[in-house]
Formats: sequence, C-alpha cells, structure tokens
Amino acid sequence: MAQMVPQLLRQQLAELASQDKRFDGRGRWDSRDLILETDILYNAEGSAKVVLGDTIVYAGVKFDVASPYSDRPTQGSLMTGAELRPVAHRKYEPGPPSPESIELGRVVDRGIRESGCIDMEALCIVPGEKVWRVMLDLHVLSDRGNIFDACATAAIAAMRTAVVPAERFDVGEDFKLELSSTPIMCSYQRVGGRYVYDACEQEEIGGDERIHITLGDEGHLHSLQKGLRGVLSPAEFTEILAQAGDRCAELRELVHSKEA
Amino acid sequence: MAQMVPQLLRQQLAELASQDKRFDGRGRWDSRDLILETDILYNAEGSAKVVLGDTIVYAGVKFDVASPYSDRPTQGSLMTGAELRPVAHRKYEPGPPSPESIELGRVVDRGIRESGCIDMEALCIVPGEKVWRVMLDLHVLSDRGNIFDACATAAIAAMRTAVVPAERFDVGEDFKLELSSTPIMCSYQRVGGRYVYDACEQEEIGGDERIHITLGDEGHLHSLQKGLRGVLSPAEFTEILAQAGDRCAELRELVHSKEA
Amino acid sequence: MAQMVPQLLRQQLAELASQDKRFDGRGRWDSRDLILETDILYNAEGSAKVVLGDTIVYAGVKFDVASPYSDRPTQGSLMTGAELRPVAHRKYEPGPPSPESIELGRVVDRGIRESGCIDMEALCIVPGEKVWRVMLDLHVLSDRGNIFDACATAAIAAMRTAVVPAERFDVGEDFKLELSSTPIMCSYQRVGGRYVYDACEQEEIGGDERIHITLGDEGHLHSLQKGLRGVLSPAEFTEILAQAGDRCAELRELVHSKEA
Amino acid sequence: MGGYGDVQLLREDGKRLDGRAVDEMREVEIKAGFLPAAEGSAWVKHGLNVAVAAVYGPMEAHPRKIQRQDRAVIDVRYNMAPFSTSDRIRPGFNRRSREISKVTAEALESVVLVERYPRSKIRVEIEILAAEAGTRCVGITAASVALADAGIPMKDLLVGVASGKIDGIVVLDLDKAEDNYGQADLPMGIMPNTGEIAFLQMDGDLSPEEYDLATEYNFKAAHEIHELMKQALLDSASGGDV
Amino acid sequence: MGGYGDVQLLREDGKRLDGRAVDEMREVEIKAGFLPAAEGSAWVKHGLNVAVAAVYGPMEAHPRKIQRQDRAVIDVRYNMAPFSTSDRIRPGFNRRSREISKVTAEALESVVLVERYPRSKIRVEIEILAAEAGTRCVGITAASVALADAGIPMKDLLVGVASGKIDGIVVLDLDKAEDNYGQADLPMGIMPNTGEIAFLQMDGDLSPEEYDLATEYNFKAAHEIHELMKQALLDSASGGDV
Amino acid sequence: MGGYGDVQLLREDGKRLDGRAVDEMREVEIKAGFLPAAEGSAWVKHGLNVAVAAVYGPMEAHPRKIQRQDRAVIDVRYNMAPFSTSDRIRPGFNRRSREISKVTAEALESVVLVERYPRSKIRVEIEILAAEAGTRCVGITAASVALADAGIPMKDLLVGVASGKIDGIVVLDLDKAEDNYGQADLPMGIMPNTGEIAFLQMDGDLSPEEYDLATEYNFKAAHEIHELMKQALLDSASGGDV
Repeated sequence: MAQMVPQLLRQQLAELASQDKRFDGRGRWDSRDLILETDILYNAEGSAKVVLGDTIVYAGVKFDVASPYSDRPTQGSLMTGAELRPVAHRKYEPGPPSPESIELGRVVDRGIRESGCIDMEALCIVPGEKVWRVMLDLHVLSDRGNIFDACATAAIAAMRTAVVPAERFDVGEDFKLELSSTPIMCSYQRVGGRYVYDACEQEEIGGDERIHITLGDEGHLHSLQKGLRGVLSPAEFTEILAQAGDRCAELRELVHSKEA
Repeated sequence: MAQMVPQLLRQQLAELASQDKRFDGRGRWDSRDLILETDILYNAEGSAKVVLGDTIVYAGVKFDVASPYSDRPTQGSLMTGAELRPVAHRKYEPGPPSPESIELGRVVDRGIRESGCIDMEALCIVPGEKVWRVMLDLHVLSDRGNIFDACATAAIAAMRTAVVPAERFDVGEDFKLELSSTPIMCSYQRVGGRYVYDACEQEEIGGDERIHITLGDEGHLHSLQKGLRGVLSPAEFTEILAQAGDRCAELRELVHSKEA
Repeated sequence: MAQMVPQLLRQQLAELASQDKRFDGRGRWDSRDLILETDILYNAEGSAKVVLGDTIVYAGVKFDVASPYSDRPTQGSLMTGAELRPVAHRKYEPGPPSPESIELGRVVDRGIRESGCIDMEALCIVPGEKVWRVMLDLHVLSDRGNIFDACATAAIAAMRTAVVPAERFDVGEDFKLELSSTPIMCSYQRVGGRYVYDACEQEEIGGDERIHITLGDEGHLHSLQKGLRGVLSPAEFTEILAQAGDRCAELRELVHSKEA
Repeated sequence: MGGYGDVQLLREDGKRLDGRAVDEMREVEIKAGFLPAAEGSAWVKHGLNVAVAAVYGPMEAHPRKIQRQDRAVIDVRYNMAPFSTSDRIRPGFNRRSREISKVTAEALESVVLVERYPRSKIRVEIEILAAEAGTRCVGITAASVALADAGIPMKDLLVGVASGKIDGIVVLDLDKAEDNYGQADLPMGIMPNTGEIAFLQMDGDLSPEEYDLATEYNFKAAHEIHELMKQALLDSASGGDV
Repeated sequence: MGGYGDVQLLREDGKRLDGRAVDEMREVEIKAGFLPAAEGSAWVKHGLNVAVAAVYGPMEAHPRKIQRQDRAVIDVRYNMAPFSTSDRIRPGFNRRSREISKVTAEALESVVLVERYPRSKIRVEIEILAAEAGTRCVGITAASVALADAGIPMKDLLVGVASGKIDGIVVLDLDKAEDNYGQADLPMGIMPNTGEIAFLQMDGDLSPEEYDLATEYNFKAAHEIHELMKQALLDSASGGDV
Repeated sequence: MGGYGDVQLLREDGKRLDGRAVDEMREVEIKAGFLPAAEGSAWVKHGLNVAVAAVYGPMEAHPRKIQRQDRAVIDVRYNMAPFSTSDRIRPGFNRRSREISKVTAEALESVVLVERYPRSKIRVEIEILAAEAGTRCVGITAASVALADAGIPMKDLLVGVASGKIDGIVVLDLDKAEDNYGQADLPMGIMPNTGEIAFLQMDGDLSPEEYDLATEYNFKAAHEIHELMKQALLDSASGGDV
C-alpha cells in the first residue's frame, strides 16, 4: 500500500509539470531559500550550517596528524564522511552506513577533491612521516529534500573557513586551510518527466533519476553522478549543465560572502 | 502473553512487601549466601569465582604491555569487559555486546577506577613508551539475579590477588598488583514498591529501578548508577546508602580474607 | 516443504547405491572431469582455475611485506581466505563469512600448511622485521558439488606457480615461491549409505557426512576433517584412505603438468 | 575524573576560573521545534555544549520482540557528532554512547506516560553537535523538550543537571576544565514538580555529606532550567520562529 | 584522477603508450552462459580486466520491506576478488563497492522491464577477477549480457564504456596508467538503441566541450561493444561451448 | 603443529616430560549439573583445561529458515573466555571458534536423537575457562554430559579425545608443550558403545600406520572417560552437590 501513494503523487506531479508548475509553486530552476552560516560549532576547526527550505545540515572539519600514503609521501589527505542518522527523518534507521549515505559522502568528496582546490602538498608536516589529514563530516539533521546540495554547500563553506590547529598538535602555528577554488554542486531531478532544480521532499518521493553536477570556478565539470532509476538523453544533460553554470556562480558568491 | 506473567508476579511481590516479606523468605536487607574463591584459573594472572545463591560468575585478570596514552605518558591503564553470553541464561542471545553487558562492565569498571585504588604510575615500564595494561574480564555463567554485585565482588577479589607477569614479557620480575583500597558495590532494587538488597531472579523480573552504589574504604561514594525504569526520592537514596555502608564493610572483609 | 524433496532424493540415492550406481552414472570412486589452468589472472602473483564438472573455482595468490610474529622472527606466513559469495549459487547469501566458508578456507589451509611444503624461513626478508606474507584466496564462482577438492587443487596449483614480487616491493629480485611437496586433498561423502568420491550437487543435498583427506607426496596424512551430520567406523576410514592414496597421486601429476 | 590536584580550579576569591560562583550554572538557551522533519524537536545550548533532539512516534514497535503489551518503549540514541569534540570521534555507536542511551531511555520511560501507547515505540534522537562537559544532561533536557513539543504526555519535564567537586569543594555544573581536573561528577535527571530523580550516575569521590550538597545544587539548577524549558515550549506554541 | 603531469601518456606520433589511437578502445571479448550454477551469466575480458556476472531470479523479494508493489528490485553486488588488484583487497564490501553497486543497480533497473515482476527481486552478482581500470563499466556490460542470458526482458542492452583525458587530450577507454596519471574519467552506461544514458559518473576536470567529445567517444564504443554482446548471446543460444 | 625438533619431549626413560606414559592421558574430573540457570550443564577439568557446558531447549527454532521439518538442529557456541589463554583473547567469535562450533554441532547432531524434536533447536554453550591444549575435545565431553543432564536422549555419550605425535612417537592426549612442539594432533569424538567416530580432525604428519595407533589410543581413552561421565551423571541424579 505504501507504494500506491507515490503513484498518485507521480500523477499529480506530472500534471503540474504539464502546466510548467511545481509542487510548492516555484519555477522550474528556482531554489528554495538557502541560509548559510559559518564558524558556528565549538570544537570544530571549520563549520557551517545550511538551511535549505526545511532541510537542515551541518558540516564540520577536524584535523589530525597522520602518516602519509607511501606513494604520496609529501601529501596530506582528505576524508569525507556523511551520516544519514535517524534524527533527520522518520525513514532513516539506525545501523551501518546505508548506500545512500555512502553515496552522499563520496559525491561531495569527489566534487571537492577532484577540483584540485586543496593543495595537498601544503598539508605536509614532515615528508614521508607526518601530514595533516582533513576530516570533513556531513551531518543531516532534517531531510526535506535535496540534502546533496545542502551538504555540498555546507562542506565547501566549512572547508574554506577552517583553521589547521597546528598549535594543539605542537607542530607550529595555526594557519588557515587555503583552498584555491570553490567547487559548487547543483542537483537536478526528473519530476513529472522534466528536470527541476532543488527538488523538495514530495518531488523526491514522486520523482525519477537525479543528476549531481559539481562545477569549478571556470565552469569546468569536476564531478558527475547519476543516482536513482531513470535515464537521460545527452540533450537533456546539456540543458541542465547550462542551468548549473548560473546557479553555481550564485552559490559561490554566497560561500565567499561568509568567509570572515 | 509473556508480559502478563510479570504482571501477576508484580502483584505477588507487592503483597509480600506489604507484609515486609520477600519472595525467597529473606529479610529486606539480607543477602543470599555468597561464596568467594580466588586464584582458580590456569592462565589468568588473577581470578575469582563468586557463587551468590544460584548466580555464578568468574572474573579474570590478564596483562599486556601497551603504549601509554599520549596525555598520560607515565600511567598504565585498565580495561574492563563483561560478557552476558548465552551460557548464562535462556534469555541471553548471541551477538554483539548488549546494552546490558556494556552497562555491567562500565559500572564495575567505574567503581574500581574512580576509587583511585590502582596506582597507575606503578604500572609504567618505560615512560612514554611502555606501560602495563590491566585487562579485567567478567564472565557470567549462571544468572539468577544480581549479577552486578557478583561481578563487582569477583572483580575486586581477582584484581587484589593478581600478579603482573613481568617475566613472561621480559621486563623484570613478577610483582603483585598493589591496590591501595577495596571498593565494594552494593545494589538495591525496588520490589513491591520498596528497595531490597540483592534481588533474586523473580524480584528482578517483577521489580523496578535498580541502584548500584560503590563505596570505598572510608565510606565515600565512588560510583552510582540508576538502571531500569522507575524514579526515586532523595530520602530513599539516603536510606539505601546507610544500608550499603554496613554491607560493603562485610564484603570488604570477605575479599580481604581470600587474599593469600 | 523444502525439506521433503531431499527426503525423496535420499530414497533415490539409497536405491542407486544398492545397485552400486550413482546419480550421474559414475562409478563409486570416479571423478567428474577436472580441467586445471594456471597463470590466468592479471594482478595475481599465482593463479589457477579448476573446472570440476559444473563446479568452477579460482584461486589467487598475492604477497605483501609484514612484520613477523614475535615468536617466529625469521618466518614468513600464510593466510588463506575462502569466499562462498552469492555469485556461486542461489543458496549463498551476502553477509559476513559463513561457517561453511570459514571451514573451507581453514581445511584447505591446513592441508598445505601442515604438509610443511612451504619453507617459511625462505620468506624472511629481514629477521625480526620484515617477512613475506603469502595470501591465498579461494573464489568459488559456480558450486555444483565438491568445492573442497576443486579449491584445494586450484590452491596448490596457484601456490606452486606463484612468483614473489620482490621488485615491486623494492626488496630484491622476483623469485619463484618454492614448494617442497604437493599436498593433495580428496573428499568422500556418504551417499545412500556408502562413501563415494567427488559428490555432485544432488549427492551433497541427499548425502550425509563428508570426509576431507589431504595426503603428501609420501602418502602421509596432513589434514583430516569430518564435516556434516553422520558417523563413520574406523574400517570405513581405512577404505577411503586407500582410495585417496591413488587419486591424490593422479591429481599431483596433473598439478605438476601445469607448472611452466 | 582526573583529581590531579596540580591544576587550581578555584580562584583566591572563591570564584571559579570562568568567574562563576560555586552554585552558579552556565548560561542555558533553549528552542523548541527546531527540526522541520521531526514530530517534535529541541535545540539546547548549555555553556558551549550544543545538543539537538528529535522525536518520532509513537509508532509500531518492531521487531516484535521489543514490544511491550502494556506500554510504549522509548528508543533513545545519544550520539556525538564526529566534529563535536576536540579529537574527532569515529561515527557509530561506542560503549559510552550505548550506556548513556540505555540509562537515558530508562529515565525517559519513567516520566513519559508510556501506558497510553501499548505495543508502540517512541524514537528519541539526541545529537551532540558541540561538547564541553555535561552532554548527557544537556541531551536529557533537549529530549524532554522535544517530547513535549511532539505532544507526548509526561508526568513532568525531566531536567538534566550535574554537580561535582573541584579542589575539594562541591560546585554546580562542571565545565570542561573542571570535568577534566575535578574530583567528582554527579549527573542527575530531576523531575522538578515531583522532586524525584529519574536519572542518576556518579563517579569520583564524594562523602555522603558532599553528595547531599551536590544534590541540593542539582535541584536548584533543575528549577531554573525548568523555567527556560517551559518558556521555549510556550514560544514554540505561539509560533515563535526558529 | 592524478593529473600529475610528470608522466607523459601520449607519444610524439599522437598515439597512446600502448599504441592505441585516441578514440580506440581496448580489445573486448565476451562469453554468455559461463557459470553452470547461475540462471544467466557472462564473462567479459576488456583489456586486462576480467569480470564475471551471474543472475538469479526473479525470486521473491525479502525482507518484505525491500519489496515494491509495482515492480522488481534489482540487487547488485559489485565485488572485487581479493587477488584482482595489485595490492590484495580485503574481502567484504567497502564504501567504493557499495556506491558502485547502488548506482549500477539503479542503472539496470532503468533498462530491465521491472514492471513485469512486481514484488520480486533479481540478483545480479558482478565479480571482478582482474582489474586494469574501468571495472565498473566492464561489470555493467557483463551484467547486461547475464540478464539477457537469463531471459530477463530489457528495453535495450546496457553497455558500460568510459572516456577520459590524458595530457589534456580527450581519449577513449583509459587503461591503468592513463587512469592513474590522467586528468578526467567519464564512465557511462549507454543504451545503444535508444541513445540514452542510464549510468553516469565523472571525476577530474573536463570543460563542457571536452565533456561533449568524451560522450561522443563513449557512444561510438558502445555501439562496437553492443555488437560483441549480441554475438555472444547468439553463440550461447546456438549452444556454443564455454 | 610445530614439529620444530629442537625441543625434546620424550625423556630417556620413554616417559613424557610430565611423567606420563605414551598411552596415558591427563587426569580428568567431571561434574554434571553445575549451572543452576541452565537446563543441563557440566564442568570438566582435563589436565589444566577447564570447560563448562550449558544446554537450553529443545525450543522453537528461529529464525524460521534454520528450522528442519524432520529434526532438531543443534546450535553450538564454542567460546574461549578472554582470560583462558596465555595472551588474552578478544571477546567475540573468531574463525577458529566458528569452525570448531560448526563441526562440534554436526558431531552432536549425529548422536542426539534429533528426529524426536522436529522444527526445534537445542542450544549448547561451551565455555573454555582455562586452556591447556585439547579444548575442543574437552568441550565435546562437557557438551555430552550437559545434554544428558538436560534429559536429551542420545544414541551414545560422545567422548572427546586426542592423540598426537611427539619426537616421532605416537602419544595419547597432548599437553600444551607437546601440542606446540609435536608433529601431529588427531582429535576425535568417539561413541564408546557403537565404536563409531562422530568428530574427526587432524593436522600435522601421520603415516597410515601412525594414524591407526593414534586411533587405538583414542578409543582406549574414550572408554576411560566414558566411565567418569557416567559416574558424574549418576552422582548428579542422586543429588550429589556441586
């Protein structure tokens, strides 16, 4: 029975789409309100909170000193974790990380990592012996749709305001984690047959596949991911890629505005 | 249906309580017979067995050489594990440690640790490099009520008779683990509306909340824990604390009597 | 109901046995066709594939550099893993290693290890510091009966053709892993009341206990294992041990023929 | 409890290092209804601690074997976010969080009118976002407000408070340094209206007299926090924004 | 993607280190019906990669909560054998294999006519026996052939292909060295008949124009592999031995 | 099996280091009915080994999929206590204990009249409290007595015994040093009345003739232990205290 309701919802969403309308009245490429705050958590060396409509997520950055990988003796490393804990929605159950949470963490991680914005060499303390490990954790507190973009925005904002706690580890003076660029993710979901930006909870329940695009400062692609059931044509991708270019630029400015 | 039987049992226990009687005929503050044996297991560096009525538990102490924590370079450490394995009762199932077994281990651990009876500095071998790690394991073989007190008594007796196997680890001569005091736990459960000492299996099934009190040689509190559903008043606590003072002194003497 | 079918199968197998026949027409001590290939997997330092009737297994050997055990500072080590993954049969489910897969890995391991065919001292790189660890993995892809013999044959063939990748680890020149003998396993199952060699899937479903015998070059026993429900008499064991002597010699020759 | 004695925690004027009097608690701020996806929720800042709680249910209790014929069970998960502490915490339950979850659940089952929901389950999720000593108490306070925000009936609001001992003196509401270098900690879950204790733990060293004084401090603080809890629930009911 | 730049991957003649042209894929060999115990299976060698896939079902979906009223679910396990890589892989799922399994399952659910099997489950097991860059794509190809071999109806055969960028130039089908030292990788699951994309990932750095060229290469290769897939299924149906 | 050869295990007088003859077993002591909470139990001391076994059931077999229509299943857990060995053992199952549990369960299913309890489960818990070589055999002996103490009908009492080889000579019942430095170990589960073998493992190096002699020793010891088992059950039935 639980699967019947989505079926009715799908019909409703298809009808709305045929009139170029959305469930909550937004235009096809409109975002819900996005509020970004940074540097808000005691004990995190970088932190950010994103409220995107009724979706709330936190990102926190911690550091520790680790041995470098033997094939990259002068490079620090990044580790990204994401937790879809039961706090965030009735649907989430306790237990080992779900495929959904693993995907979330890995897609956000790839967008940041693959943009090359972190100078891993700058995180070397003693070559071959000690490097900084950056530990980025995403914590979803309220899931009402599009946690990917909420998390990715919080993540890059937390990273860009993080301070490496060198004094606490007795390896010199604290310094700002320098990021050379600001990769931004935008996610599109097929709802009622066409793609929309920033799907809300109802659109996710009644929607199909989802495309996550991470773009760098120059508009280059750094990460793509298709999730969920559904297929797309090359032409459809071209359309959302163009939209993503504009929206990423807006979000990049917002992130920059929250750097002290 | 399984929950109906406890309901009948609760009524019976309430009636007994109204006549100041107990399920097995004991007085309110009486213990079942407690038999303590020490130094009984080949391969354990300290061991004790407690038979408390039909409850049987073993405690064993092992040692190994470990690196100290970086913030306590000259201190050894204590690790306490408790297993409520399926051997002990039909109700226990195999699997990862249950909340019950974790609570048991941690409450026994805190009573010993927080009393300060272990001179952690005396467990240092090479400052910053090697220290002794004391590994205390509690093994419940037959659970017919009040495994907390049975385990805590076996634990302190095993600890107080343990020998550090320095020769086997090539770091000097064997020596007795010195404990400067003898913290003792007494547990009280609300049964039929009032607290009793050393609840038996039936009293546990039909009882409410449980208070675990660990007292040191001078009668100071070193650990408290309330477990299970139920509330208590400050006055009730004062009453059982006074009882605990007497009983702990008796048990302390028993433990001392089993030291060779 | 699922248990009724085996009951009918058991009757059928008993009847066949009474006529000295087998389910697939073979004689009591006959094997299905066994095809062995070696050195077939890119990235494995030793590999073999065995097709035994419709049963298909792969074995792969990898090496890494590890610290020796403190009580054996000049010896390398062997680690054997077996996976009964869901690929191999409808009956296998995902999850942590089953008792069946653990038994498979351990019995194959013991046959090789206990024959003494590996010169563990020859796997020492720097005494007390660095030794070679041999990692043998068994991978069952299609289980239609007698995966033990298929795996054991693939295992010894992969081991005997393995090359230690010393250059990749910067510890000298690559060299062949030398095995001083060729332990071979033969497995017998009670089907229809008597033992047969190389049971097929149907014989396993309708059969009883299973005996795994590993013999060395001189016909000595290096490993025995009884698995599954059922009992045997000493006289029955004597009978299958004699059969195993002949079959092991045949398989040993096959393994030797696949060494380049 | 460290009890080292080599760190002085009381100033010569009898005040504590952060200027508080011995019976003065840290600043507390409470919001009800913080998380839109939850059926009830709360945000509590207590000193530098930040805890969030969400409530889901009552819902059917499954698996069946956890069901109780005569009441609801309360399923608590106390969890510290990986970035909530000085050294990052690995995600997933550890022994400490499992024990706190167990005794917190038992405390909440003592105040919620669980008899009204036989065979059901109420999920309480406590997330510590920033930790500065006393998180289990802050979590209890947050969970109580979230339960009330979800409309779950309770005998009383349960308030989490702690007192302890530093430099041999009993004080209310230990902060991080006091927790690290003090000699005792006595966290309690108090029902301010009935005067009963539903949550009780303690470690360190307290004489019976010190225990009594610490308990007295805890009750005093519980009444103060109780007022803030009630106000937060009023603000939320009257549509106060978050 | 490494993008080191200190390893030259294109020769002066414009060819790649193994002699391939920029739009030339590695050799591909496909067999259908490889595993007797499975209901459908395939073996694919792509360059030095070896992948095997087995299909079981449709069968009842359990536990019940994974059931869908209106369609089958596809349960994919992508697994690398311990000996498939240069450094041995510890058995058991890791985060990478769980993510690949998830998106591969979703891609296959997009091409299989899952509506025909409500409330059921189709198990697809992908085993990588040897890995040399591009295993997720080889796994998708193998899974498609195995599904067809099992007689499961599909809209189209899904083909796994990838292009990438080395030395700043877009090339088809990265090998191990190109994957390690290149600047981008764009794996796709393509339906050659409909021209649609059911699987899409990408990492590294690609301009929109480079993305378009890489996609073009992928479609070209998909058609070539598609022919081999069809031939393997024909050979198997006509009793070609394995 | 070590087989080092640099440790001499047989004295010049042909006796073993602890003075035993080659065909002499360690001292064995058995009590039935040791654990009040269990439905059947036993305590066995064999040399310095101490094993305890508890039996629960027959009870309903769940989960359903482990049920057998025509018989009971026996669920054995062989577990070594953390303090039972020289180096502490981490709690929880490991590969060795899982294998021993499996083959022990199969051996017990061969002697218990499992057909009398269709669809049910009998739980057998074997706890090794002190280990000095040969624990799996001591566990089998303890489990048999516990099953009999629980009133579960059996074809025969199963006795766990082992022989081995030291300094090239077959001997009965290896102790710790002999196990570490010997050349073979042959543990068996023997039914003394029927003369059959229900449990069989072996590792090391034995010629067929040595195997026969070791088996002969095992049968001899099985009869001796069998008497002790019967006596323990008699003592327990007649109300012998523990």
